Amino acid sequence: MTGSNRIAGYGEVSRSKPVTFTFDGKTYQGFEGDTLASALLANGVHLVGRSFKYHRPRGFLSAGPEEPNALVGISRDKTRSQPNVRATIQELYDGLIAESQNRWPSLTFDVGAVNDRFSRLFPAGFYYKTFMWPRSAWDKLYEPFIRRAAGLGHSPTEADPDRYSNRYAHCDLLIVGGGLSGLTAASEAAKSGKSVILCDENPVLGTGLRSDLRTKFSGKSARVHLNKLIETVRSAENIQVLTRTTAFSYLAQNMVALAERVTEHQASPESDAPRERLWQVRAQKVILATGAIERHMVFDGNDKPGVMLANAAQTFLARYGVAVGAKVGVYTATDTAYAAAIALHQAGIQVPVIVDARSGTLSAIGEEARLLGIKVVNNAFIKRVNGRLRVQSMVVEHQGTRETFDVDAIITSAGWTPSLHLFSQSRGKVAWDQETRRFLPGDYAQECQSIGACNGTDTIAELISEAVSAARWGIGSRARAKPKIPEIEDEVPASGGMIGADKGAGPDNPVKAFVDFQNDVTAKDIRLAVKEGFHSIEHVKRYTTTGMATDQGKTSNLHGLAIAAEALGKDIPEVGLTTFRAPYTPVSFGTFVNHNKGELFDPTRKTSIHDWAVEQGAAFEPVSLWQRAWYFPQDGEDMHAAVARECKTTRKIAGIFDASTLGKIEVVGPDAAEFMNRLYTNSWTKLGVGRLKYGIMCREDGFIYDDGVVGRLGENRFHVTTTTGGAPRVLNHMEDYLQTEFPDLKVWLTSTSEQWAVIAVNGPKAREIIAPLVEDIDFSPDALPHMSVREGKICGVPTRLFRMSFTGEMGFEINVPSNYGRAVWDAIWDRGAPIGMVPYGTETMHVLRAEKGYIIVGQDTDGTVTPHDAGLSWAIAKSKPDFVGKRGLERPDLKADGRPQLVGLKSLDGKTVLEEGAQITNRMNPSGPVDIQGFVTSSYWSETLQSPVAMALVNGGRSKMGETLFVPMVNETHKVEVCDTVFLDKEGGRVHG
Amino acid sequence: MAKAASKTNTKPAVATFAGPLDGKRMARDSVSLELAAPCSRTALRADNKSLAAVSKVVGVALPKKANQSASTESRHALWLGPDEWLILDFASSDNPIVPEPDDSKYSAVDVTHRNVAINVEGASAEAVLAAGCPRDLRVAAFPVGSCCRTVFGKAEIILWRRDETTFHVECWRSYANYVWGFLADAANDAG
Amino acid sequence: MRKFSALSLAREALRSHKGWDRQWSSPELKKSYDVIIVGAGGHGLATAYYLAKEHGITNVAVLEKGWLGGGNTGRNTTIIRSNYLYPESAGLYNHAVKLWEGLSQELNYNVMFSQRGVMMLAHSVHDVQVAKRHIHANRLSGVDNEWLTPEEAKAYCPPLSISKSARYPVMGAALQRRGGVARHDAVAWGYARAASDLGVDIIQKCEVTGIVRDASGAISGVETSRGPISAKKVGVVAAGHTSVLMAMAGLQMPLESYPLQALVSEPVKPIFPCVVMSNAVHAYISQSDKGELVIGAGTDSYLSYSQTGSLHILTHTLDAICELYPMFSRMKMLRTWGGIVDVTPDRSPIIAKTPVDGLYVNCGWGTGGFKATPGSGHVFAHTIAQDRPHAINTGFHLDRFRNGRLIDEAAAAAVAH
Amino acid sequence: MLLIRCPYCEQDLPELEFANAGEAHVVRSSDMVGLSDEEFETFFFIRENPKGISFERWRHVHGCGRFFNAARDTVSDTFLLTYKAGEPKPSLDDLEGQKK
Ligand SMILES: Cc1cc2nc3c(=O)[nH]c(=O)nc-3n(C[C@H](O)[C@H](O)[C@H](O)COP(=O)(O)OP(=O)(O)OC[C@H]3O[C@@H](n4cnc5c(N)ncnc54)[C@H](O)[C@@H]3O)c2cc1C
Ligand SMILES: NC(=O)c1ccc[n+]([C@@H]2O[C@H](COP(=O)([O-])OP(=O)(O)OC[C@H]3O[C@@H](n4cnc5c(N)ncnc54)[C@H](O)[C@@H]3O)[C@@H](O)[C@H]2O)c1
Ligand SMILES: Cc1cc2nc3c(=O)[nH]c(=O)nc-3n(C[C@H](O)[C@H](O)[C@H](O)COP(=O)(O)O)c2cc1C
Ligand SMILES: [Zn+2]
Repeated sequence: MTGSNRIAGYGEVSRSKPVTFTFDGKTYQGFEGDTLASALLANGVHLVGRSFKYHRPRGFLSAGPEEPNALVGISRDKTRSQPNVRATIQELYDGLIAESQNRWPSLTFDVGAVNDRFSRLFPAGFYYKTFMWPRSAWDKLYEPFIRRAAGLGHSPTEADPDRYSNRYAHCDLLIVGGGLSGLTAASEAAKSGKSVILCDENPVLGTGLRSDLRTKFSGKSARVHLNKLIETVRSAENIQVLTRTTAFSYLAQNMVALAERVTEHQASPESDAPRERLWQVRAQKVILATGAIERHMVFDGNDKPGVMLANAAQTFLARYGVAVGAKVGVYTATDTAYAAAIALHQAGIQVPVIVDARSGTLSAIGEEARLLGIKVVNNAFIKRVNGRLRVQSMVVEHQGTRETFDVDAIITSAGWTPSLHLFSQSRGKVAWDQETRRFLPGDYAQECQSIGACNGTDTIAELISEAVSAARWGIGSRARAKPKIPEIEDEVPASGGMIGADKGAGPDNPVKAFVDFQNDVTAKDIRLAVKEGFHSIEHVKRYTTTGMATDQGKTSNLHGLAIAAEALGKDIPEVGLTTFRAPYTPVSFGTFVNHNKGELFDPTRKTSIHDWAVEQGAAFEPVSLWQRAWYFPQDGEDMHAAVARECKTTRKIAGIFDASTLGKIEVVGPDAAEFMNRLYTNSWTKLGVGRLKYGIMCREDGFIYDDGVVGRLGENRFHVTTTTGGAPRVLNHMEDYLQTEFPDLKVWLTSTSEQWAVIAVNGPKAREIIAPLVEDIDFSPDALPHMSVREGKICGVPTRLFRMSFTGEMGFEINVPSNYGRAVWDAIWDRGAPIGMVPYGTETMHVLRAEKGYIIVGQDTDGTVTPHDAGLSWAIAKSKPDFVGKRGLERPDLKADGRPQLVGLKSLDGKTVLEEGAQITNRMNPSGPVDIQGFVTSSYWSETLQSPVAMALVNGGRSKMGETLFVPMVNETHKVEVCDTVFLDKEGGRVHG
Repeated sequence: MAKAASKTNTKPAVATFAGPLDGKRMARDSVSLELAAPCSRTALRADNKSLAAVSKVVGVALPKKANQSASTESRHALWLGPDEWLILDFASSDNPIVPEPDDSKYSAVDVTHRNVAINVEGASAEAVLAAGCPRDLRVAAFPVGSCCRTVFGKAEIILWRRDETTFHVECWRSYANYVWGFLADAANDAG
Repeated sequence: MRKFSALSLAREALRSHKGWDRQWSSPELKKSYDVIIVGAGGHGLATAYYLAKEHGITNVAVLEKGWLGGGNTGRNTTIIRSNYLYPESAGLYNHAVKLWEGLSQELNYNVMFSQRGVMMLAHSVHDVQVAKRHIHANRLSGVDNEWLTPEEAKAYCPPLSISKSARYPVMGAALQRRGGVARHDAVAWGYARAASDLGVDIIQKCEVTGIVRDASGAISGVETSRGPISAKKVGVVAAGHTSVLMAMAGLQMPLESYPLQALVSEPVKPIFPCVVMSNAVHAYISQSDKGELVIGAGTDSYLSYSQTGSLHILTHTLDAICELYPMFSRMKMLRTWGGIVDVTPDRSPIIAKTPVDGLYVNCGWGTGGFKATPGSGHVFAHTIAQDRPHAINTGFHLDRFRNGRLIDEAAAAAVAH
Repeated sequence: MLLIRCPYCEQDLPELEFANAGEAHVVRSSDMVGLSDEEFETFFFIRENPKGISFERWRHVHGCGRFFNAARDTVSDTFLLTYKAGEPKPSLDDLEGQKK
């Protein structure tokens, strides 16, 4: 089919460039420059969708972003589909595939339409009043039924293959809206040297005026004037013009978020071009030139396909050369619709009648219409619209008499609503203008000005001078010169109009006169809400759902407000508006996500030894942002087998472990020791240079915050280690106290977590393996005793060699500069492997330390555990006058008896490995809620001891040594005996080799 | 299975240097990414009173204001905070460049291996960085020679503008692949 | 009160719904009440309802500075569950879930409580340990909560990606089948209607500007934007504004008020059958009965009473949503908004008497109090009527911040919502 | 995203570089051990949480690393003043003056 409704000589589409597309499987043709809407109308297609609740047939209301009805599904292929696309803004491209929504089996025959038959049963909020009996039917019957009815289009079901991107931008002036006022302001700012961004949601600039074929600028058409402006703006270096770019959110301190649609209009986008781009613009000044949105008239059947806004019809004609009908009726309460009617008439479209709701003498343009032979009836209204899938005729009532007109389209206008969305989002206060009966920008909250239609400036002359002075404000220019204003002829100011329902849909007319189309909210629904006591406009909105659809009430909110006000007998400003929220129009999730997906969702931190572990086929576990080697399965081993082997071998020979992720902080300065004294529970004054100590850090509340081994490298220099996950917060915590509580201390902190790779070698053969690689460090047991540190060289590079153990075996933690980590590791591996050393991962590390009763902060403690609870009282220096946490520890509950205490647990059957997190009771078979005594924090199979080992936090645990407690699981209850946390080598001889 | 060692020598060769981005390079029409030349780095801390003295030790007059950097031939001092500088020396690939203090005037910690640097160069360098860095990087606001610690996507970076179209982007070692990946993704759009 | 039923609906349909009366009256403000409830959110209205219904105290006013249900009750993502860790919490929230199960009938108002199940994802070994700890504790205190493997989680929620190569692979999930969602506005309206029917005065657009104490220091009434009102007992249920109100009585609170945002997508046909929460990556999602995906974001880092939040907070949440459900990347955000959540140091609520005679407070629900609405109102009514806590809320007193006896769900790595 | 003036960098910078650090001017006693339970509660748990001007701490954590103080209106979210740690608490009345 080719567009039979094109009118020669009209429109801006390139008729030389035909484009084919399909709608509901049928193939149509349009032209480059069409929107899906204009192309469908050109082909005489009005019926494009079904409403949400009543499934009523719907067509196009508008030609722009405010569209509530014409929502379709668009897809390029099965991974690239998108629901609820407004046909009025979707640009046509070759091969576009569109589907109508919310209908079954077909758009013309939709079973759901029975809802419309029984619509009397479904007034606003009906579901709150029913579906309650019988109770059981709710889950089985009613709810599934309600949920099935949900939604319009279908969600995509496959991962989105497209790219998105982000740009932070900074400018002196952001102008939102590229209509006449935005363009005028921008051209004034051209060549100012100030950086300006101009954005408009449309593909072309000057839209508002482009559909105006009437107004003359110094004798020339409006477009001539527009094109001059556009030329100036486009050619100005200091102005960045962003079309297809919607400013959707106005945030604090003049940050405005824009969504640019980069490829949505292209038939075959470049593969790596982003589909959409997010702009986060920080502007010194903002000018809002967002225009005005036309309102429909509220009357019976105003939702039928073929009924649309007057300005939409004019736009389809002027910009796309499309006639929305052959015989078009007009229903208006404002003059701009006359202009539209005359434009249609001049294009050869029949306009049998203009119905004007207003009484009194005709305006000039009314007379003009008459002279052109168009019948004008005022003080009249449309009583009814006939036709189901398309308008067929309309019944007009005029002072009691009725007349029927055959029409195939009806255009309406109740007036224009200034677009206050962004102004209001900027936290500006809207003000009611009694004279023109509309809301306008009132007090501003940010560096921002509104101009043009969105500011209620109706005449072009005023608009231009307003735009010029705003631009001067925006660029801080002191220019005084009067802006030169072209001579404007035949202008039809867009003032006046009506809000609310007209006579035909008055309070006692039970007709279906729609206010909010998509959600099927009628005038009577709003009156019902008020009747039921929903007097706040916010309640009316939520009870009727008016303004809550995808168009967010751009055409309907004022009508709803006026009808509610009338029912309440209040003034409109008394009732007030609902809150404008972002986004101005819907924005893809992908645009917000932009680069942050897949690999870039979050940084993945890897150590310098990571690749080695990968080569060895290690399994990894995420720990904070890090990937850590978990265990090293050998041919077909599962985790259990691998860990058993790693444990056994490490205790028998040796094991090598990558501990690089440990946090490290260099504490330097004359007061370093004193600083450590205040931040850790331990005392550091007496720690000798070259010695190590296990330290515990509390928060002010006395609960364990972090722990780690600390080495003293010099009088004034400590090498502090922290848990992997705790590193950033510990450094922040230290800086906080240093800067704000103890500024008197002369200490500096530097993170060295990533300066050092850490290779832990543990086991009886550890010394023999690494000794030959080390220079300038005396390795003899008394020269390098347990818990000491030396600086020297290994494999020719600097090392900080820690003699310490987190396994209970003789152990060394070799710190080497990260970029040598892999090389040193390989060298150690080359020596260790032949004598049977194994690599082990975090799981084996956990088992080995558990056998020794060493805690893991975050596993055996959870932020409610004190050092005393954890059995670490020995690490608290009582003598110190103060340390962070000392006072907190003195609070009654932290000293009370029966606190959870860390103990060991033996499974009495000698074989059950308890589940971590399992709860502990003191009764065998608890039935019903029981008194929980604690829970298992760590639990493993100990290959070395050939028995399970477990740690638990048990109320008053240390006083229960030897007692039997119970661990109830789903099917059975395990018996456990409370024991010491140290399971292996109580006297601690092994660390000496 | 864990491969056994090939050889078992006692005196191994000196360990070789291996960074996370070794050999990486990427070029688009108007921007290129590449691993910056190797250099030695020191995290320097000192308080105002001793600046003059410490400047002598460092060999560069330490800048006193935000975003300022100071340079000699090969050595650069980047202001990071009121008492904090990053010292870079491209003449030395890897050894401590500022001696540990004998007195308590300052703190010098070698962080050569902690950081990795990427050069972002080309007409679109600024735009590429603007994909992840919320700072105003226009030359007027961030002139040649400016430096700062800031964020890029979900990573912390140190940014240093070496000329109008060249940025030195430094981050912690384990973030290097993320930062590189983000820059590359941004270059696809802005490059 | 006109009974709501399919029948009454049909009858009204025949006379174009002329017969419906007000769901709650808007009475003249009296000079004095037995009890004044400050704040007509779900919790305040429920409190008033149970005061009247279970304690026979009907001379009650609920004072609301704005419109009833317009606070966090009207802004929340409506996740309801009771699988909290500590017995105190589990007891409180489970009490609420039991009441939820009969609430539509109790109020004769369909609050659409939908027990579609709440699934909480584990993304690391640590998450798994924490989840298991909850599951075992819950089972012993009679709260349903079960462990699902990644495959079972996927089966329960098909859009979920359990790809092993994901940045935070799903290692399993804790599922509470009795959990779900409810229609937030209906909860406020239903309680308002039922309370009003029992004689409670619900006064909207009436801001409490002062709390008046007599010579003995005890409560004697409140100052409001519509004049003074006297009362022997005042219950403050003002969520984000609690600190402001308590300051009027000279009390400082262990509370901070943060912006918390949520958003909805455009409505689509049913695609997301349950509720899924991931604390590791901060994403909470369900699909409303109208079809929008309802998504909860995190809080901003600073105090705010502005009911708006930052873009980067939303962005972070959508990053996570699209990571877990890559199919939603082409869905569009329809609207976003914010509320003011009052957060306590241990993330547990305060439902208690205060040091001031006759002054009671119910607050600190932070990001997760909607689920507690019926239970909270029920035990708070008891606390006010009897001047002592109900067994269920004894642990949620103010003293815990002095003696250290916290109920620290947060520290125990439990979570919001 | 707020725009925050760091008193050390003397520039307005994006919030993403900063971390909020809670209420300002909460004094840690030089004699912590001497505090009563009530005093400790006040120090550690009780917060102003004002609707209006709040004195709060921020850290320019991804910038110069300094902690500093700010006076901010929690209703409009706008900063009235930022000042270095250790500087005296400005007077409320002066600040009320500058509120929008
Ligand atoms: C975005 C968001 C998502 C959430 N998601 C969940 C969720 O998924 N699950 C969940 O369980 N919880 C959730 N919550 C938390 C939940 O919304 C709240 O805990 C709960 O609704 C609190 O109810 P309320 O009645 O105590 O407070 P509100 O509903 O806030 O009621 C308090 C009322 O007090 C009024 N008031 C304040 N000051 C005065 C005064 N001076 N005079 C008179 N009246 C006053 C307010 O106007 C308000 O109406 C969420 C919250 C938010 C903001
Ligand atoms: N005063 C009125 O009510 C009224 C009504 C109809 C037509 N007009 C005529 O329209 C013109 C008014 O000029 P104007 O520039 O003030 O309005 P305009 O409608 O010409 O321009 C506003 C532009 O801003 C765009 N826009 C709106 N919100 C946006 C957002 N959030 N992001 C990006 N772009 C957005 C619109 O798509 C439009 O292109 C004059 O020609 C006037 O005669 C005025
Ligand atoms: C569960 C839930 C679902 C919502 N669904 C919609 C919706 O479909 N459309 C809509 O416009 N707003 C929806 N909202 C948001 C409200 O319109 C409104 O933003 C919210 O109640 C906060 O009020 P405010 O924006 O007026 O401050 C929803 C809110 C909630 C809590
Ligand atoms: Zn700073």
